[in-house]
Amino acid sequence: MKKISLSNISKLYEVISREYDLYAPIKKAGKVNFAKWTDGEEVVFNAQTVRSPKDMFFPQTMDLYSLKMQGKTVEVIDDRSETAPFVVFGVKPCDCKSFEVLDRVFLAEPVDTYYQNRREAGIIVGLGCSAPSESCMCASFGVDNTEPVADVKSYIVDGEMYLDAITDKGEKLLSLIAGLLVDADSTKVDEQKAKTKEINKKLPLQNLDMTRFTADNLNEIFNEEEWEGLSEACLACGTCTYVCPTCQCYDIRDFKTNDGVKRFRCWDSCMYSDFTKMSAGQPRNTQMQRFRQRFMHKLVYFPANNDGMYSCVGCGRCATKCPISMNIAKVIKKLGGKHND
Amino acid sequence: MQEVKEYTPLIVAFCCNWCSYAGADLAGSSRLSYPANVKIIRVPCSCRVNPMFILKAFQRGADGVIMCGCHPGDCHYTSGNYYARRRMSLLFSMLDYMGIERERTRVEWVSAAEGAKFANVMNEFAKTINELGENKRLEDLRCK
Amino acid sequence: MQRIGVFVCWCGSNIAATVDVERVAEAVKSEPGVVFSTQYQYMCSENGQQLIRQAIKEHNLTGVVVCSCSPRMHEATFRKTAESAGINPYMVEIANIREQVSWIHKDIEEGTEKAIILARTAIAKVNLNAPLTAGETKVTKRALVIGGGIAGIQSALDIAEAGYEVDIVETKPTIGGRMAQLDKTFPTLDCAACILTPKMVDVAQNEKITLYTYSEIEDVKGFVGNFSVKIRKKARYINEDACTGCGVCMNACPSKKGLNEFNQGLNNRPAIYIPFAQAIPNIAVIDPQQCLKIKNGKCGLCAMKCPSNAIDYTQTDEIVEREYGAIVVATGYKTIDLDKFGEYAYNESKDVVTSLELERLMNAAGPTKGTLLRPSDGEHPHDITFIQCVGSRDTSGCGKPYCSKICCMYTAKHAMLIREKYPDVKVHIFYIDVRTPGKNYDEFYRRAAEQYGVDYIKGMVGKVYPQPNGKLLVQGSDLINNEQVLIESDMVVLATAIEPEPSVRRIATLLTTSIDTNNFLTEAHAKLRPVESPTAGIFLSGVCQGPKDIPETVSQASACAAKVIGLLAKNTLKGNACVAGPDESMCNGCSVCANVCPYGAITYVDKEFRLGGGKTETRRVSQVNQAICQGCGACTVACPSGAMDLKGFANKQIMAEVEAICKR
Amino acid sequence: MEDKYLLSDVKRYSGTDTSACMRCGKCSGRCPAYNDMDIKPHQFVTLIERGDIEKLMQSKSIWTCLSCMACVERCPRNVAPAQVIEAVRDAVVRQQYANKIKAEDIPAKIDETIPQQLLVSAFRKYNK
Amino acid sequence: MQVSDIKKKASEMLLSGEVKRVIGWKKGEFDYDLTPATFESVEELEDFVYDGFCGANLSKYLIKESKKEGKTLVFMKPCDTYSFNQLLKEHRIVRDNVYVVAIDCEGKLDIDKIKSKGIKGILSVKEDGDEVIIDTIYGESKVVKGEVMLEKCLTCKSKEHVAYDESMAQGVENVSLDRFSEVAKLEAMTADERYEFWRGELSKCIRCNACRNVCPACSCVKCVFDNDASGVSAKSNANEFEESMFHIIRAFHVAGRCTDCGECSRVCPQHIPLHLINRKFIKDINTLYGEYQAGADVDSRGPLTNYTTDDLDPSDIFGGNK
Repeated sequence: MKKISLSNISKLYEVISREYDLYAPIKKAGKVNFAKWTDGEEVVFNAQTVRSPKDMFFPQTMDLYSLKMQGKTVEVIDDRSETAPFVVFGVKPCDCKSFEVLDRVFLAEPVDTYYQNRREAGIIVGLGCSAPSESCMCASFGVDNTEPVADVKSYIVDGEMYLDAITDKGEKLLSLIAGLLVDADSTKVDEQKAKTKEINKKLPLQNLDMTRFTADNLNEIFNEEEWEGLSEACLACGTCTYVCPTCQCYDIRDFKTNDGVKRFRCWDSCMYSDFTKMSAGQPRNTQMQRFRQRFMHKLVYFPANNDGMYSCVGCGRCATKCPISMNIAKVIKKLGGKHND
Repeated sequence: MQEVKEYTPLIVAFCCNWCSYAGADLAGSSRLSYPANVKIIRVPCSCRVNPMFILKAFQRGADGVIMCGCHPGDCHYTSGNYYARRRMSLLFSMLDYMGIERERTRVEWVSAAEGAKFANVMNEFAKTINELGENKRLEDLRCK
Repeated sequence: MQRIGVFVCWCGSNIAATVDVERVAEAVKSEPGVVFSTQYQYMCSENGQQLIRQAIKEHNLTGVVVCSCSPRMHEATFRKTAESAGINPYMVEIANIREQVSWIHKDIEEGTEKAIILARTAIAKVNLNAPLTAGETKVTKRALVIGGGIAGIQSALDIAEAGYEVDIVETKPTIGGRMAQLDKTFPTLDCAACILTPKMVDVAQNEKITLYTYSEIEDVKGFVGNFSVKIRKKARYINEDACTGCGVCMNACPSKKGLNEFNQGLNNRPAIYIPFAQAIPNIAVIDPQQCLKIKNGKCGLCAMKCPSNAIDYTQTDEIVEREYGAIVVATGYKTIDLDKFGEYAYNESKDVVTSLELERLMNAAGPTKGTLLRPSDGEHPHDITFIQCVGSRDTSGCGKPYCSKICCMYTAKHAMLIREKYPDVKVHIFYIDVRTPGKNYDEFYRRAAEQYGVDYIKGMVGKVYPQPNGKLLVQGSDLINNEQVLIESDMVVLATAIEPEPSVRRIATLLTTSIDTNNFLTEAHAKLRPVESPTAGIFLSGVCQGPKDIPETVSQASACAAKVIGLLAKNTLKGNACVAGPDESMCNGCSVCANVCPYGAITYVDKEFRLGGGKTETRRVSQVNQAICQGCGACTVACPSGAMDLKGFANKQIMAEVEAICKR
Repeated sequence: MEDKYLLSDVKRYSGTDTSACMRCGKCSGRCPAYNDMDIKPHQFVTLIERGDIEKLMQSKSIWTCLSCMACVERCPRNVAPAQVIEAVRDAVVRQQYANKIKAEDIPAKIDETIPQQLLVSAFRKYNK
Repeated sequence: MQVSDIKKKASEMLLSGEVKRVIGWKKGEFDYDLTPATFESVEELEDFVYDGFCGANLSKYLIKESKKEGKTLVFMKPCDTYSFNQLLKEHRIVRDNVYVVAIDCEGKLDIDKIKSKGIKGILSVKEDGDEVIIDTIYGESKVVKGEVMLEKCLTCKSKEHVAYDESMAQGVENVSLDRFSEVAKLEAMTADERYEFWRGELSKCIRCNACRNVCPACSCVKCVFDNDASGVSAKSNANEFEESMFHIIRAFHVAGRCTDCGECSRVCPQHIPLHLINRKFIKDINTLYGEYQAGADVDSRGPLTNYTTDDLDPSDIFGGNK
């Protein structure tokens, strides 16, 4: 394990940014989001970013290809460019876990090369949690918030950042900044981990009962009357899906340019009334059905198809950002099992 | 010596059919010239001009947008330009508030008899836009 | 996908001199939808049109773009050409490459480039054009005139003269209006009754005219050519067919304390009455508020005395529903309330009167039988002061900001008449300006000052003090001599401002036509369409549109009638093809569009919509009456959801034009 | 130059738009102090419009106006001659540095039923 | 006015059958995550709450609820009644099917403001006069209420209801700040500064549509941004232009109809001060066309569906040809 004093950390950013595009939680216009680091930016580690780090791998909009029209001939242009290597700093353990979920979707056959390119080019530096919040549910989803699963894991204790490479990519990154790091033992980090685990016990959502969410109960849960009440106030906005680190739905759209068409993909939200709309209409006509789809997918369908892995990492963003404060915790408490009362 | 291609700004003018478009016709038949980069779109009345059209024009690369209608009180449809006047006042004020140069948008009342005014307005507006240069704050690079 | 033909016109050398027409025709060939393009010297010539017709047939064209002069010049021509070749006229668009290109740009390169862009823009639009047809509606050949004053009478007579049926609806028990109350008329001084009553009789006798007196407009539905109007015939408590107008009942009635409206309340009338001797119809009416029998069931004297058994105390209001093709509004005026003008002591002294009251005081059929007497004591007055502009040109909020137009002339008339009849009476007139534009008007006013010795004082009265001796002390300024004058008068006459009859507000709402801040009805165009309202089929006659005197009123009434006749002469009305219409599936029913529609073309209905999954929902959605819509597009921008769109100038079409025109 | 400022200042202090005057003379028609005035209320409005401020400042009318506000009350055009007179009076008083009123005397004189301006102008007139 | 009184009113009306359902706020997992909800029985009312976190405007739900069979009882804060009136004016709510009970509001709390003070692990939040006491797993914190109130409550336009069938409100003194001072501050900046300000704010936009979907004025059956035929539809902001356009068009569509309820800013996950866009229109309307408060009544004409012949020309306002 290595460490660096936080007072020296901008040097570290500087060195990394010479070789890589460096993304970090940066505070801009009052809010913390992952953004490209440039000198002078304020990096904030103790807050949750509004948008998740999935942005860097599966951006909200992404050009696929363009068509250029010249008279009546059409030329197809591949808009993909080699993704430059980049580093994402300060990724919380829950968010680290989200890449496992996304990998299952995008790296399974047929492989989504747009995602794959970025995944290969990106180095994730995880950051262990020391002050989880009441909205944190990571433990309920099997995430150890003291053990970020990433290329490099890091901890901040007493004004120092501890770093430990996990993968080869991680090693490579640490070797780049080796000159700035000093060797360290893990005593302080271990102390912090133990403390965090104690706090976890006090958090109300870290031990949700999800025993009922099994493929066998699929029909029963699907037909629960509770969905009506849970979804009645839903505004049908896309906040929960857009701040979610694991939501992976997208729409492919065309933009008419001056001399042709640009085809791009952008995030879609199952909360929207035109989600998966086809010429014959949409399969889910009511907001209840769309609301149910989201949670059924995260808690039942996805695990049923992915060895029990939930499509939720318990980051709690939806819980804090929903305009009407409806969220996955409330759904789990209503439908997850007996021990939630 | 290498020739530098000068940037010519693009101006979209929405003209109501009854007064301003006729004013433009009169400017034409009076051979009063104004820059070729002023391009006119005919609408039945200034009240047909939707703010979306104006934003669309900027998105598509216009550097200035001007809306021309009958003089207040002379609207062919009696009140259309009064509504247009309020709409455009608010929209332009909003664009200004967003930091988009206020000189890029304009409303002028041009009657069917004011061919000279039409040409003057367009010359003057084109000059203003020339000085302002390229529209950067409401551009959509996909359209360039 | 359209099959578009592009036709580039040279206009001789008008276009061809500064636009390389061949290059334009060539450049557009690769535009989407274009299957044919050519150029020709004069597209508008018979040969040129033949070329277009031939191309339409040969190439199976569905759309046409003509690059030529302004659409204001030849759009109609080319539309007809296309129509004669079998395609919808609205599938034609014009790229104006003459007025907007060749005539103003000298550089061929520049001109050609711009011409190509304008052609592309027109092509982009035609690609989204759809065939349009103008709707047709039948015209009901009957007119309604609201108001039976001189304006309504004249309009009705003229319309009837042309052979169309006319109904007059008048709220009072008789027609005649304000003019019937007047004594003499300026500038000729003939007696108002002498020239008006024959016209009233004409109305009564004209078989094309139906009179609804003592009636009100209850509801109006429909649109130009097809109005359906409910008329409330208020109970007269008289069998109209039986009453002979003999007047026996009036003498029999014991309740005689009603204010005589016809005499501006200067004297009394019985509960059963005929407003005045020459009333049309000459039928009695009972004031239910005053009649002892109707109020408390005790009386019935008139019924006993009535020789023709015409009295029916049980009569109730009756609603008549009639169809009309056109409606004339002729609701007239009243004088304003003087409550805010305490300085003139109108409410304090009976001897301060309005000009309209003076008319009655001087009229042979008035309360004093035509002898001018002081209202307070019935004595002969020796000194009379007139004050002009009472409440007119007043922006303080007490009166009206406009000039009432008629006061200068009638005050001169009054002064002259008084001096003529009673040379001993001194007459003073306080004026701000004397306005006399009109034939023989200024001569008339000068006659009052020069021949009749009327004392015209430039200045305004500050206060009128009722004196203990019964006289009125008038304090005012004489601006010419720069002194404050005090005049002891026997009477003060106020040239009171006039305002539209207040009921016009309700009428305007029912007719969905607009009203200005002073409650005058708005005309369709201040200069060029002064007798039409912005709402098709509604016409304006008389003072309801703005202050005017009798000759002007009559001219306007006749003009109005001409417009009505022009409308009723048509069997069907062809609407405008470029009309607005909502996409009901997106309509919120929020009424924003109806609020901005200058023509009242938009109404709402509740409609049921399928939601999917077997469910339905009822929503309020807008409907545009295609016969009324003029296609301005105000509603399309007001509509927040974009449900409202305009045919021929649709959002998509204009956006496509914007996109094409911005292409570099 | 100075006069120009003076004129615009007086116009501004008066708080009234003299251009709305239609020369009806109703103000002078009602004025109770008319006969004691060398320049009449309506002339204050017209002379201000003409820019003749000097004449007004030398007028004795500014000391005879009672500030009864009858002219303001009566004006059909919302012009307030008394306010013009007051503004001219003010200008004169300011030039003379003659505003010798003791502020502490004011509260005792306040009566809600009379216009405040009357109080103020009375001070200016009678405390020289 | 006690919460128990409100609950009592609700259960009485449910029991008597006068209303079929009640719209109010339902308690959540924490003190601060209340959800708007309908209650159809007295048992369900157990979870009814009314406290400092009831910022959500309930009026928009009535579009749907008032179309249902039977009457709906709704509790409304003063600002909610403005939205209610505006929706009535636009014929979106069936008035006869709604029973409005007016309740007081002393300003609502903003959990994000509390959290931005570094307060984490919140177990409970209690109001005590001008203080807010927050119990967390890391200990207790106290903050001044004024510092953690919702932005919209700091500039509250009124504590008086403009529509109700019955009032339980006892009246609260309004001590709010000037609504337009923030707008004026922006106006006073140079165009470049304003541009930078809005770029900074709008670049955060994730186009989640929360602002639109919570907005009572944005209740179109189909929004232009969802309608592929409109020419402006989009599911995300592909670039800066679309970020700006979305918010300009949205503000324009609600101009003259926006009651300034402030919900857009409250729900924005990125805390973009969207109310400053809408308020600019309100300020301009007030300045140019006379004071107008959308929702103050149900029958006046909105400023954009109205005009006077002597309205100022844009060239008078912004300059133009001489």
